[in-house]
Amino acid sequence: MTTEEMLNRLRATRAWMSIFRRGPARTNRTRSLAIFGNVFLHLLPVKVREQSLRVRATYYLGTISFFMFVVLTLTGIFLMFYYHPAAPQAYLDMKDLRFVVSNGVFLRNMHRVAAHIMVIAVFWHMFHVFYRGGYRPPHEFNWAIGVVLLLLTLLLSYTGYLLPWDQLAFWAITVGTNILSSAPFVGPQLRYLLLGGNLVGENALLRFYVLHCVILPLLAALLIAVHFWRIRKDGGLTVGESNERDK
Amino acid sequence: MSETNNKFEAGIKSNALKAPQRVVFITPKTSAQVKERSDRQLMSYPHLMLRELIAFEVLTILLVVVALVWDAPLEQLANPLLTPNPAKAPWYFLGLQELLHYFPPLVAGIVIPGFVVVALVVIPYFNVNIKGEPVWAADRSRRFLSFIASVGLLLVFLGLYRAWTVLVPTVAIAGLTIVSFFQLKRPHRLITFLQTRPLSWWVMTWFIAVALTLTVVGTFFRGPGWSWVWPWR
Amino acid sequence: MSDVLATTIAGRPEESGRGEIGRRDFFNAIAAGAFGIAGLGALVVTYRYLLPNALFEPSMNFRAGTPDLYPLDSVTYMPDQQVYIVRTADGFYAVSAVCTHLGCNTQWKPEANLIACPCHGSKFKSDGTKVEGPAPRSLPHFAITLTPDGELLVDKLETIKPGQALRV
Amino acid sequence: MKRRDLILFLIIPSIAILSSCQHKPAAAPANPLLNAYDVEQSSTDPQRLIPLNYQQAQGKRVFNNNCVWCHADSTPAGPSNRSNLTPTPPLFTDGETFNSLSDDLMRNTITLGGSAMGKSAIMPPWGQTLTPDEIRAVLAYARAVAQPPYKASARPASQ
Amino acid sequence: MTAKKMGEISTRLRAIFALVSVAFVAVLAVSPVRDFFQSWKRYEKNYVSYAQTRPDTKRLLADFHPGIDQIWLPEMRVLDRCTTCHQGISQTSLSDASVPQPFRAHPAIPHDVKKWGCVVCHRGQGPATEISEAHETTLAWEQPLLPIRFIQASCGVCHRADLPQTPKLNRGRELLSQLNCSGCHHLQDIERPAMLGPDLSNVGNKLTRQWIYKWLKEPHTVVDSSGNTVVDGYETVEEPRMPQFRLTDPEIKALSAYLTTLKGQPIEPAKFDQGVVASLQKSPDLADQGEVRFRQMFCTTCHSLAVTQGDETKLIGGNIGPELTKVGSKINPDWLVAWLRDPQSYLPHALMPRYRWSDQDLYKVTQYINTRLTDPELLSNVPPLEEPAQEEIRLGQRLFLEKGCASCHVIQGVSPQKDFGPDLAILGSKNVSQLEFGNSSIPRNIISYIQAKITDPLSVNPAARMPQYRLTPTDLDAITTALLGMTGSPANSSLARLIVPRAQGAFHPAGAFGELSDRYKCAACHRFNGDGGNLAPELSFEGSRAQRQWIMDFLKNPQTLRPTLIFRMPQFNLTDQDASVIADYLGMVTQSAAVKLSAVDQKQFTPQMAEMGKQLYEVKYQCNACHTIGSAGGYVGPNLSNAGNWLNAAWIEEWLKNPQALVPGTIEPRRSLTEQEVQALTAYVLTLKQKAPGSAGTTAGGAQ
Repeated sequence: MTTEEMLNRLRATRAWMSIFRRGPARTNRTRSLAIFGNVFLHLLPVKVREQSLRVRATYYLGTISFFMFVVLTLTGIFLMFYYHPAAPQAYLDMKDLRFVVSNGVFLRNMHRVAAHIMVIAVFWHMFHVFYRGGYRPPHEFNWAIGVVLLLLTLLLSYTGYLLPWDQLAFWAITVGTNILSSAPFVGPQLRYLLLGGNLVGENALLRFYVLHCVILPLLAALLIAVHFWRIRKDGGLTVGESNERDK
Repeated sequence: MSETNNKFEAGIKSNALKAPQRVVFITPKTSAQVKERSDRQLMSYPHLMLRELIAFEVLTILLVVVALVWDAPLEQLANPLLTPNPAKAPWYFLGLQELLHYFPPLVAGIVIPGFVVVALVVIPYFNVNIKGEPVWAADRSRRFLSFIASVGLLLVFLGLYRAWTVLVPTVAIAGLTIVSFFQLKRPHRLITFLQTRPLSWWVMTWFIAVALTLTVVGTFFRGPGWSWVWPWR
Repeated sequence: MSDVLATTIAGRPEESGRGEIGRRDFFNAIAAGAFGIAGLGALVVTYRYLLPNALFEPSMNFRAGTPDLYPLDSVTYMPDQQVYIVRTADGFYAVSAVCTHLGCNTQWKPEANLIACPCHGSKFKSDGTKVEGPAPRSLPHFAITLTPDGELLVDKLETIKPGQALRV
Repeated sequence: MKRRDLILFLIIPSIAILSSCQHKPAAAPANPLLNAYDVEQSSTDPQRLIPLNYQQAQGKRVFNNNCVWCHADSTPAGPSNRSNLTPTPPLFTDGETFNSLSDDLMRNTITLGGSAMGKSAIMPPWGQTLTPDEIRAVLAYARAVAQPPYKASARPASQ
Repeated sequence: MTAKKMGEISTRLRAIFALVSVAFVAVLAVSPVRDFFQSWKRYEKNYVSYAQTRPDTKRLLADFHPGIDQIWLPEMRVLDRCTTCHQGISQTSLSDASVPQPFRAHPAIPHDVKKWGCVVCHRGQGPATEISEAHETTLAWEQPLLPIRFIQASCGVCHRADLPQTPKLNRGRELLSQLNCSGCHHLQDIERPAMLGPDLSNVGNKLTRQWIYKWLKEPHTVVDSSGNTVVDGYETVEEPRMPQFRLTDPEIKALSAYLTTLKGQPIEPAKFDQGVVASLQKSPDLADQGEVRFRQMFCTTCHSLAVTQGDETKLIGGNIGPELTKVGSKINPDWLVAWLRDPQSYLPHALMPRYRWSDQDLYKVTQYINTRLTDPELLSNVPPLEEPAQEEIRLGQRLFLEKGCASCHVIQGVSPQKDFGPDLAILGSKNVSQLEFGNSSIPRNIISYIQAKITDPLSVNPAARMPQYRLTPTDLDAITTALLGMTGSPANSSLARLIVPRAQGAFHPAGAFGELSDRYKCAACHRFNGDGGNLAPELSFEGSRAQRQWIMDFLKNPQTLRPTLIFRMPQFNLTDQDASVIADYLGMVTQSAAVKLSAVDQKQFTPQMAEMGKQLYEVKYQCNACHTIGSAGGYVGPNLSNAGNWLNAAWIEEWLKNPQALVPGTIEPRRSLTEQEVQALTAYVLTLKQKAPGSAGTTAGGAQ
């Protein structure tokens, strides 16, 4: 097999070794090392219970939420290439994405669909975990992080809503921020702060843009990392237990 | 096998009563003997990785298909002088907006959602019913009375505000709860299932039912002036 | 991701039968191939996406008014367009005002009868010919024509050889 | 289970590919009257409306301003001058007279007047009153309303 | 479980992974593939292959640039990509109708298509590169392509002044003004006149309650069973300016009751010189004499009458004043006399001139009106109406405001409701979502909305107060065009520069002429420097054109100069002094700078020149085709029989050199005359003199 030989030869090079520092993961030890040795994968446990891999156990809802986040980040970065956070221009950019940018409308659709799916998945994930009793000790802090992540998801989606600067966006944000300003004492001030003024205008667009593209994603990424790390540290997913009790 | 999973370490300062770490439940029906878990352990790499990769692909396929057939909405350029009727928030806030239709902004916009968020965060820190005992398991009549009383109060409150879209799912869930109270001679599987549910399950189900109803109503059944419209008309 | 692929390709259990192995390799190859195509395709699509299809830049041709606006033997700088309109006895020509060295805007010095670049001291004659300085080439000439209604039209997309003057 | 998966995997991409060929609604059949810039009643059949394009409509305007007095039987201000003239000028819809004349001849007659083309001098020259575009437009209008209908010769009209 | 098992994955999972990966790639490839086959790319390809079939392939392809082609006008906020598909838009060789769309060239218009793009005029979504998105209504774009028959609306967006090229738009604006739409609506550039409908403060003295009832029920002379306006069986297109409101019988009764009580200024009984009355009363043909006088004074220039000729009944006459066929059955005879003596004392803004009546003439004419212009059947279907009850009057007063009567009619002490009808000044730029369609089944677009609203206001809004208008399809389209052109003030200042404003000139001469002009309402028919009516010749340069004596003679005894015209200048019975005031004013003020009266000396014209001019007139240029001298010649130009007494020599010379320079748009063609020919023709025309003008009424005839 020439491809295999080529791959093996590639793996034997010094450059390859310097990056991956190990051979092919053919034994359980090297497989463990593949998890340990990777800055991203080491958030995961080395071993997982077979039960927790079953689709019916989790419906992969957490995974779906996370992947939606990844897809949203990627498509979002691409969309940013053609987006100006300025009042009429933002809307014209939407039109250009639609009409002249190659695959622009597809990326925007992906971003939009993924945003909706992420909100649904995160909610469903939370309900599912609740019914599974996943909030019980020792997972209580991870549950709290999850609740915060839910709020972040909503905020991410909500701040993204304004960016196309169309009627839908404008009035959804107007209505939404007016709900916020009904809070006692701090409400109007909070709205003023969020919008950067009294009206949904250029300032609001810029603030929502920064929140949507920088602050909230960074925060979410951080908390997602903690969330994953915590699953491992709290002893894996809470699956199989209610089944066990039913037996 | 499960040496890492359910390991219970009693630290020097740990107090099992204050912060219980579950080891195992001993109920009258089960013995205290520790059984080995039936589940096997698999290497995350490649089992988890591959499955997640497949999940990612399937999800992306679905996403792409939807993105190909459904275009993200784009309406007219924002015009502060022209309010669409009805002006709606994003769909996940339409439940809130529906609440705002009934209750004063302070209640619907802040108190209720704030209460929900706080409740969700603090759930695990109240060690109520840690065993997940069915709601009617003990103290049946007293619990039933207090249940009827609190639901009744809630319904009166909702009725006063004419919050029908909250009231209906509340009545439905309360009805199911009451059904599960009575012991039937030949209980249906569903009834049996309901009878074994703990209080937390019922509260959550009620919350989901209300939230879902509100969101669906707000999204599809509300027209100009937040009046009731049929989506197919 | 490549790690996983590598494993699925390389991870061959010895004790399994040959047919099983063959099938596994087949599936592994398909999956790896698919991912390879997807990756390459993504690169191409990304490249196409990042390539703008419509530009919002000022038009590359402009009207410079009627010829009688320019006196004989004059060099007129069009500040919005970075072009000199030069009128000599031969006729009109349009010289780029952008230095061929590093793209600075040159200036017309009537006292020295030279076009000078303020950045690195390149100097050109009024017809764009390089006199001195680090500039590698003379200033290019742009195509200049007369519109039907009698205005000069300069097309900055089209450079022409020096020496072709528009006679009016 | 396996077969079901297989079918699923085949269906999804085919749906995706089909979706790319989204049905584009066919353009509604163009009603010439609805898409016309203006319409003109046929001189022989009042029920029939002749659609006019932009140029022909501009021609109609010029005609009704300048030509109608001698080349039609009624004018915006009442009866026309046509019956008063010898030789009687042809009606503008008179296809039998005009259809055989080339565009160039027609245009020259309008521009330079009847005497320049060896015809009656009562046709004044309009070259200094109307622009070449207007003269072309008048001709286009006359061609559009001619009875019997004017058929352009195979040679494309020179501009 | 062995360690191997823990790390090994099954063939089945591998198979799933492989299949999913293939599907993954396939699905991901769809969008790029779709992108590759975009419709605009297909059109560009088709254009290239079409260009190959044309004789001038090389030039067509040299002008063709693949990719998105856009016209970007940032200061107008216009982005236009139409030319991406409409490639041949400015290729003159692709202009004939056989060229398939979207490649056909645009017909020649005054604007450069390549500079302005398409959407400025045609609307539609400029940035779009797909057929349906560009041409039709979408969620993101509610201004679809304007149907071609309304395209003049786009001209009106910038050209607020009327253009000769946009007759439909001009007609629409004229109708909006004529139908008094500005009474209830705010309209762009259509000013609300000082008075729309008659002032009703005194209407109780003028009309009976029965007649008011009849008028409110059917504001037409006669309406047939199908609701068409007919006069003795003949359907008219002239809509009375009072539209038909949907009023119930009690409402009509209440309004008529209320209006009958409005008797602000008592009408004195008509007083005539007893001798005149006595001498005329006996004459058997009194009414006939009145009719002759009625015609001699050219009342029908402004008022129409139904005239039956053979089987046909026609309304003959102008529409400046009301139609008078049955007016004798309408009005109080005493009021008529008072009105004719001084219309402005009854209605300060009335357009009716104040004639200098002799008692004889007035008596004859009023007798004619009161006895001949009547219809005994007119009020036959009016139910018996008693003295108005207090309740009815109160209700009528309320209805007068509620129904919007007060928006057009003035009653002293009654102030109209503010903003009675919706503001239409920016109707043309409104989106479909801004229009209230109610539950109607009208197609959701602005054109259907406007047309439905005008033809049947109730179809859009069952509670509409708007009256019913009956317009011909042509007029409906014209009004729609004008309304679509009303897009309000431009969004930014650079756009505002493009607006060609409507001239808002007002002709208010002062002094003695001002008084006479007020009395005789010159500007109702004549135009002075852009202001005034269109019925009669423009008088902006009359002083340069006509000789003073001729003006005087004409004013005292108007004769028509163009036999084809129906409308004649009325006979005002001016005094010599009044006539000379007017002639002096015209001679001094209405001068054209191009005509230097003193530069031409009458003495330079010799009889030889005149003889040569006669030759030129009759043979070379055949002027007699259009102009009449004596009894021979055409009807198009003015009668030149008396031109020597009428026209100034300098005017004739300038006129012959370039008629359009003096009066833009005049019909007389400009010819290349030599200086000598000009002089000769002038000399000839100056010899054309009649004796002193004949007695009044000699030129009656023509169309009447």
